[in-house]
Amino acid sequence: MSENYNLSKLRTRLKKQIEQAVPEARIDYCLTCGLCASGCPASGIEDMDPRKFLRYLVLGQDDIILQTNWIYSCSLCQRCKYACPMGIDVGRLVYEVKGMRPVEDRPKNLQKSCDLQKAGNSTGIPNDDFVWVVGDILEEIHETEPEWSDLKAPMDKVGAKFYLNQNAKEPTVEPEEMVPLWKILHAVGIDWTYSSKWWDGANYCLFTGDPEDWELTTRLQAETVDDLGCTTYINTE
Amino acid sequence: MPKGSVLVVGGGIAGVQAALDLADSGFLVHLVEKTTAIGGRMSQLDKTFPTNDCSACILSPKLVECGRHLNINLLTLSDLVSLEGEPGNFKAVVHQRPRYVDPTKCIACGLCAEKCPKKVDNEYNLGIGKRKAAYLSFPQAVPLKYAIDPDNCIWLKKPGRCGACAKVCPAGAINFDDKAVDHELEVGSVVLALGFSPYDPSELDFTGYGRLANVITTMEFERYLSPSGPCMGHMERPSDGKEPKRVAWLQCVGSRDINRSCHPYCSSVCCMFAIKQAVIAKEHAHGEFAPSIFFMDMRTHGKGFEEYYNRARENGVSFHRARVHSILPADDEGNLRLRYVNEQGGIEFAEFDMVILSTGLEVDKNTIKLAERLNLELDEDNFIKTDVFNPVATSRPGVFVCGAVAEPKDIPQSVMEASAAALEAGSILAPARWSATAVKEYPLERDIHAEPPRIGVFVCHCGINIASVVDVKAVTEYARTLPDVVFSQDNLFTCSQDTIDQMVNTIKEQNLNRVVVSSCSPRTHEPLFQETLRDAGLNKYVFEMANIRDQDSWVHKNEPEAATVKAMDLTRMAVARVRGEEALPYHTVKVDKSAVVIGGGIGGMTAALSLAEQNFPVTLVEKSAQLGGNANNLFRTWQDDKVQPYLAETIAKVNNHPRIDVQLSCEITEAGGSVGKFTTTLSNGQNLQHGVAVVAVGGKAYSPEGDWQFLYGQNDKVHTLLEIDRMLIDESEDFKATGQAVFIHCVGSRIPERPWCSRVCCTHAIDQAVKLKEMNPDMDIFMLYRDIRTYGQRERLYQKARALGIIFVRYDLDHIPAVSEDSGQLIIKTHDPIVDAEITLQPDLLVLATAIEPQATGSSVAKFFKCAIDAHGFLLEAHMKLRPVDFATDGVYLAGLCHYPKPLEETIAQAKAAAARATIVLSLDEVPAESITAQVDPAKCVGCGVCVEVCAYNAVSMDEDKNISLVNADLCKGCGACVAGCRSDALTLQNIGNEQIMAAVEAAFD
Amino acid sequence: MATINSKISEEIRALAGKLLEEKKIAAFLGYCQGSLPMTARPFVARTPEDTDKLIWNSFCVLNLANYLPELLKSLEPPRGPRDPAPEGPLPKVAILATGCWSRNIVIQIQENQVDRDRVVICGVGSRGMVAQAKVKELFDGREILEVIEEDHKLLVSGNGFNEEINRWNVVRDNCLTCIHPDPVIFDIRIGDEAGQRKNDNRFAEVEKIDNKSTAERSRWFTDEFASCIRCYACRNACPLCYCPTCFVDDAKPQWVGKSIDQVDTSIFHILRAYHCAGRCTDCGSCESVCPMGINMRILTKKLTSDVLNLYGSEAGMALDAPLPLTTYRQDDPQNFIITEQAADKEGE
Amino acid sequence: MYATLEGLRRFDIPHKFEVVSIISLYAQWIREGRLKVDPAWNTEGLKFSVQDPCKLVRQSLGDPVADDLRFVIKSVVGEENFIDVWPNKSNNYCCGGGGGALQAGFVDNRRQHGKTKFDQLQDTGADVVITPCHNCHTQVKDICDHFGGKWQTTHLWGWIVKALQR
Amino acid sequence: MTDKTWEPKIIAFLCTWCSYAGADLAGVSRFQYPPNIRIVKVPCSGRISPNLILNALRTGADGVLVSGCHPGDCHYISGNYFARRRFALFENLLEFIGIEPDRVNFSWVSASEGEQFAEIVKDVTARVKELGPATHLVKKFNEAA
Repeated sequence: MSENYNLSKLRTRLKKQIEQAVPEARIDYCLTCGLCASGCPASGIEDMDPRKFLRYLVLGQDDIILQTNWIYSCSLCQRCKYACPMGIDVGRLVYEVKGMRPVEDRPKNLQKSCDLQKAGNSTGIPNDDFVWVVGDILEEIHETEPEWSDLKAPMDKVGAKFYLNQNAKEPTVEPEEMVPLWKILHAVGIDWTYSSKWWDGANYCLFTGDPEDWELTTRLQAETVDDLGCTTYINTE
Repeated sequence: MPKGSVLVVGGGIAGVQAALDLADSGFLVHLVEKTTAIGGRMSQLDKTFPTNDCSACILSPKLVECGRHLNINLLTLSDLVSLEGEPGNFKAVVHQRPRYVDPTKCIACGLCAEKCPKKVDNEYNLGIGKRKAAYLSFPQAVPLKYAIDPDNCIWLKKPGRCGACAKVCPAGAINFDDKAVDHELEVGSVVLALGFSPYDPSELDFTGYGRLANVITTMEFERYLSPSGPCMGHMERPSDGKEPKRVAWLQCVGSRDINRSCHPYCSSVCCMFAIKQAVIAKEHAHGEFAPSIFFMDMRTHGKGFEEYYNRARENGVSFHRARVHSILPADDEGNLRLRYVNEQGGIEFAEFDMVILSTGLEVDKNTIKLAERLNLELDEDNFIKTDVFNPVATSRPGVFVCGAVAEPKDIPQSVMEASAAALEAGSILAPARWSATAVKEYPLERDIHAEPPRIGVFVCHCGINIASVVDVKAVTEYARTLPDVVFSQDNLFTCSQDTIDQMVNTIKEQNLNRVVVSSCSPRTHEPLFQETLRDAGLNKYVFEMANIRDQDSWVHKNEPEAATVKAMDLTRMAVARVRGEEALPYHTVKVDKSAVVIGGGIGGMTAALSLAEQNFPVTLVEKSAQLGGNANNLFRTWQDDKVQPYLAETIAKVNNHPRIDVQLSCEITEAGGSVGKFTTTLSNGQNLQHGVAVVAVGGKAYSPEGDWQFLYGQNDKVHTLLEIDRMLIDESEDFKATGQAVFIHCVGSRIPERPWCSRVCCTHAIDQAVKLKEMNPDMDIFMLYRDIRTYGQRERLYQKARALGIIFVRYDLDHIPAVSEDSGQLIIKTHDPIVDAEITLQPDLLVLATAIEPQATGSSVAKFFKCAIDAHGFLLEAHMKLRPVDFATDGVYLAGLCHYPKPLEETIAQAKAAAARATIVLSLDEVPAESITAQVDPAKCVGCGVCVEVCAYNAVSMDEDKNISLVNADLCKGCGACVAGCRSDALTLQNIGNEQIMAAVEAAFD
Repeated sequence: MATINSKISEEIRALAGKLLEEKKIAAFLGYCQGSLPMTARPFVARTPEDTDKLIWNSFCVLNLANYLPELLKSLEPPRGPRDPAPEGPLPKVAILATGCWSRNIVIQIQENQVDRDRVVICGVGSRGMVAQAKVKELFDGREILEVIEEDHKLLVSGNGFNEEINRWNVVRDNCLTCIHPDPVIFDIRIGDEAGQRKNDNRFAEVEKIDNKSTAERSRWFTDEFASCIRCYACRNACPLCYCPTCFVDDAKPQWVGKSIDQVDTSIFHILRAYHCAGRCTDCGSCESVCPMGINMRILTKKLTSDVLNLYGSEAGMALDAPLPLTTYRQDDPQNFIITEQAADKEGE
Repeated sequence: MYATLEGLRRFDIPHKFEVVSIISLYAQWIREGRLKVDPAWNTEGLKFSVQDPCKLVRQSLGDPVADDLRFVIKSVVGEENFIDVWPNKSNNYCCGGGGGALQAGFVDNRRQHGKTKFDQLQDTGADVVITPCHNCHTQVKDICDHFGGKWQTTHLWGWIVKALQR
Repeated sequence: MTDKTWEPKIIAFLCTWCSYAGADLAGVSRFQYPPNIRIVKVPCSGRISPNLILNALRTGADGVLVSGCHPGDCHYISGNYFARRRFALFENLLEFIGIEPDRVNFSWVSASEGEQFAEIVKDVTARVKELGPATHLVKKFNEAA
């Protein structure tokens, strides 16, 4: 038989906490219609789905919420919110719950990516290495592909119109994958630049649940772009 | 003196009903319709719930009546532009666009449309299929006149380029120079019946609507089902024309949604709409058919709805309590795939041939503009704002509203409101009654007494309703061979305006003196054709109908040959019957211009006041010692209007009204007579003569017992809703200390003993919970429910309750909450299906939302007035859809809980509607009485008196002197009990004599 | 030796003489001796002198009630259709009435054919009337010249025979099954009460038919009524048959053909019987007068049985008891209604 | 994209620049003729499908960017060589690798999540799946390998260069 | 006795208010039933006398159905109550003289009982078919014979 929840005194500490942090949470609005769960690819993982997630919050079953690893299967993709008749953003709530988990209990790699990001970029390679790799690859192209001898990869070019961020994966793992984009930008002929700091396009602090981390990383990046005087921030593929 | 005319805007069922009620009670009506024909949304429907009546068939007579009414000025292609002035004296400007077809010349032959080269999407069919630029929106259109669509007409865009229609029109009706006209109308009041628009789900990409061919809306499917629709009633799916076998309906598309459609309200009708479509589609289908309905809460809250739902389930309609996120293609064939979760979160997949979106109702954009022009307030959902205690009044005096433009609602509710709006619109003009109207003049009736029978037979195709089964041409040919038949003709729709007009001419030209129409049921269409006979100078009783549709083509659809033979037989029988019929005198009864209202609750008082304010004397009979009924125990409406002040005010008005005689502690002991002249005896011995009666005897709360007792009466923490209301009225402080409260819904409702939904309890319970929460925000409140049925804008209250943190836990009949006590402490165990867990609650307060039952007195009052009751003891109206406040017995009307459970505002509307219908009778000096009466042949009568004994109306008495019986034609209802009882054949029923019946029987055997 | 009947006859004559003498009545409706053996003829005594002819015996089989309405009408002053109703009381008639006749009179009063105020009902307990046919049958074609009645015997004589038979053995079938021999309504009582007569199964003859199969019943009915010559003697003898135009004579509408084919004859008998439903007192007049010896009484007996079983009523037992076809009860049996049969089945 | 856009919005971070997606720019440049591409290279009729990154499409720029994405792909590989998925654009499924799932471990859960995406892409029969997002790229490649898919998972830029006309 | 092509003819006397409306509802609901029935609309079941039933049989009906409102529902208050007594006695009398009980049928059908009406017609038609053509009381039959 199923569980028994004694709600003789209903306590919904977690729900209230989330509502405080997210005024537009609307957890109580849930009609339990199941639309979210029906559209969520993570439904059923860890015996959880978006509707149950909300329901446990409503019924004050905080332990279940705090313990479930489903929060790491929810990709905060917002497909539920997209069609939810009450517009409830379960991903947003999941984010809060992620942040409530003590750092030591969080998945180590995820937390590490964010911590590294705060230090520079999510992979932790030194900014100098990034600058060097860009230069190195560019040189290689100039040598091997004569038709691209004029290809550029500007770094910290103040006053460039476009600022381009760079996912840390390429400079660390497959640097030649940076080239196609350079070629495209070159072919189109626009004025762009990389930055030698806060250049990482990815931001794993978005996923750990600590807004201050997210804010910090975003703010540092914004300042960098403004410092360079770029008017357009290109988010790469 | 105020103006004696009224402007009705909107030619849907509500506008048509309001126009008819007003015109019948003495006002000239200008009926403004924006399209080319009246009929509105209802005309687009195939069938209507819960009776499965053919929509066009029940609507058509009303449209025709409207089109023919002497005191209804029909303005099609027209819009209300402006309205100035005061109640009683408005000046309205109505802009009428050109039709480009002269309606006085058009004979609706259809040649213009046939020859018109320009094809355009057929908006009447919601864009499915094409029509021409010269077109008729639907076959039973009123007026039955073609029109040219200037946006698509080749000539009107580039004169000289086409003009095919003008070339072929045999009547010379095409007029490309037609110009728009602005009509300045002086009216005393205005009724707005602007209707709704179906929500367009195109913006909801996840439904696939507009991208997946086999995803359509319910309104579209209605056109697919309709015989006059693009597929002639053959169920087809759009992608390949194949008959779908697996069909899903998705509920609440564009309703109960604050995210994408911004429609927080419930559209109220879609649940029944979908179930009806599932049931009807199953009937349409050849072979296997598997309908599935995906829903949140099943809202079958109207009369007969819950039983319809139960029947649908038993008959193989699957119901899934699940909302589906996205509709996906299943393959390249056009089939569709749904992924959804069951209530416990288990993932399920299902494939369908077609998916139908139950799209909600919304206010038309033009309505919003019009409201602005007329300076009318709209509510937060853009519906026209009304007053709870006067549900048809807008923010502007003298302007009234009815139907779905004020809130989503079904047809009967719209019809009720239409009558209520007619009441209000007419009431303020009562002194001007009959001042602007014309009187119908019939041509002199031909004396056919000495003529040999000349019978005309009109055989109807009824579109394909008859003709797809019966060989109508053959029947028509055959009819011509019958003795005394001098004329026969087949018609596409015999009830259409042009055929009716033509029938008048034919009767005159052919010198017919008897008429037979072989078509549908005389129950719906006989009055229309009888009127036609009168217009042609014939007595209306030399008429018979052969029912070759309802009782032939529809019931023998797989046996066309036998059905054709039967149609011939039925026609022959009708001819045999009509041959012996004679002209009968039109009896009338002088109207006693006063009313008796039975029941002193809100319904009865409202009806009484509505009539008294028009100067008709009213006797209000209340069986208890005080007025007010159930309202004495109601705290507030769901919109937070306090009931007690309103009740006190109403009681005072009633008590002080010079034309209302209130009889308390009084009941009816006897009633007799008929419309216009009733005689009623009260328990105080008083004898009343009155022209009409309104029955509003109310309902009562079910007293919990058995499985549904939940310690009620045993534990003092258990109360009913009304008891809590009483405490709230008394401003009880008890709730301040309540830590936890639990409400149990559906106590005594929706179970085999009481299968109906009590309609009001969800809203009532939730409102109470909200009130408690507002008084004591720390209170935990749990609502244990089966389906939340906060229909219409009441859904906002449900949302508010959730927002306040009131927790809703669903239960079903397999998991009825268990209530026990331990040393006085209530313990409730219930099951939450979402997390599949048992929940234990220990409330300080348990409130039971008990069912509403009919009063036992209802059935006795019904019997006095020869009115019917339904299987549950609620009073049975004349027609569930279109006559919601009338009884089958003329002159008697009903309102309030005795009809069905309903909230206060609906009782008020229904009471006003009942008053409106009663006003029609009271505004006349005399009403028609039964003309088909019994007659005595003195030569055959032996005076045995059997006839006197079997007459239920005291219409037969003995002439003591001559020792023969006498029939009082005023009292005779024409039942024929005396005729059948008479051994001597001394009695006969005029035109239904033994000889006519025998002739029909003999004619049955060819 | 004075027999019961001779005493009664004396009483009748004395009473009739007195009533006529005192002008309390204008006519006394009784019997006189018939011209043939075993016959008594209805007789109207209008003067005290006439009363000498009045008799009472076991051969008074013709129902006097049959003559009552006409006799009363004949005593009214002649009157055109527009003439006002005559003033003052109309002449009265005294009539002899046994159980069944009195019940006929009750119905005639209920059906406005007889004015109670104009009849003096002289009640006589019936000891059962003798069926001439049964006696004749005993003597098997031998001509009976005289029958002398004693209380319990009939002395039958003819050419070359002189026999004594038990009266009860030749009493009419309807009388054998009668349980109401005494008048239910009377003004003057003549003779002793006949007393309650017990009968275990009044409807045995009906049950006999009921127990047959449909086909057998059909054959029986066809055979029984095949000899009918449509002489209407049965109809004419019936005290309840007073329609101005009988349905058999009506042309508009024509319910039944004029022929004596099986269908027409059957319809005549079915409707004739049905018209007596709830009214017939089983007086036996119809059968007594039938020249073809048809047992048409069985049809009315069937109806009587049904009316009693279904509605608990017997014809003409009281003036204030409504006729069964002019009243109803909400819970009247309805197991013949096919929709109720289905409902019953579901109930099981 | 979302991290920056939403981060700027949510924390009200002052900035002077606008944030655009490279996808929108590709499309704009192709439309303006500044980026000249020709699908003629795709002589073998390589079939392409696409993943709509949640963060880019549903959460940031919506259907217009998804339409741009398709426009670019079609321009680059040939209209007839593009096979769309269903659901798509703003209503597309998440690949299952977002939200930190790729970093968080719980590999089985991540792949269970990705199975929906895998089935959807597998149904297209495409040879190449364009994933204009690093997260999506990693996840789509992983589920393809794990569940036995045959397609090649790539970014868009390489194909643009292939089609590039200078 | 019954050849395969023979189809019975059945006359149905239906009251306007309930049974005729029920028959209409059967149509509206598309409940299919055999086409052997010929409906004669009368105001009330109380309008039907045994004479009319006999006449139908005499004229050649193989079966007769008389249908009215359920007890208590009569539009004319009591017509069906009187009818019920007439029919009960008459039905028994016909049975007594050897008319098959299934020839003459009585039913109550309300305005809401479309399905029931269709079922009744199916049932009555089947039973009359089983009996074969009517012979008793049939004028035409005898003339022909």
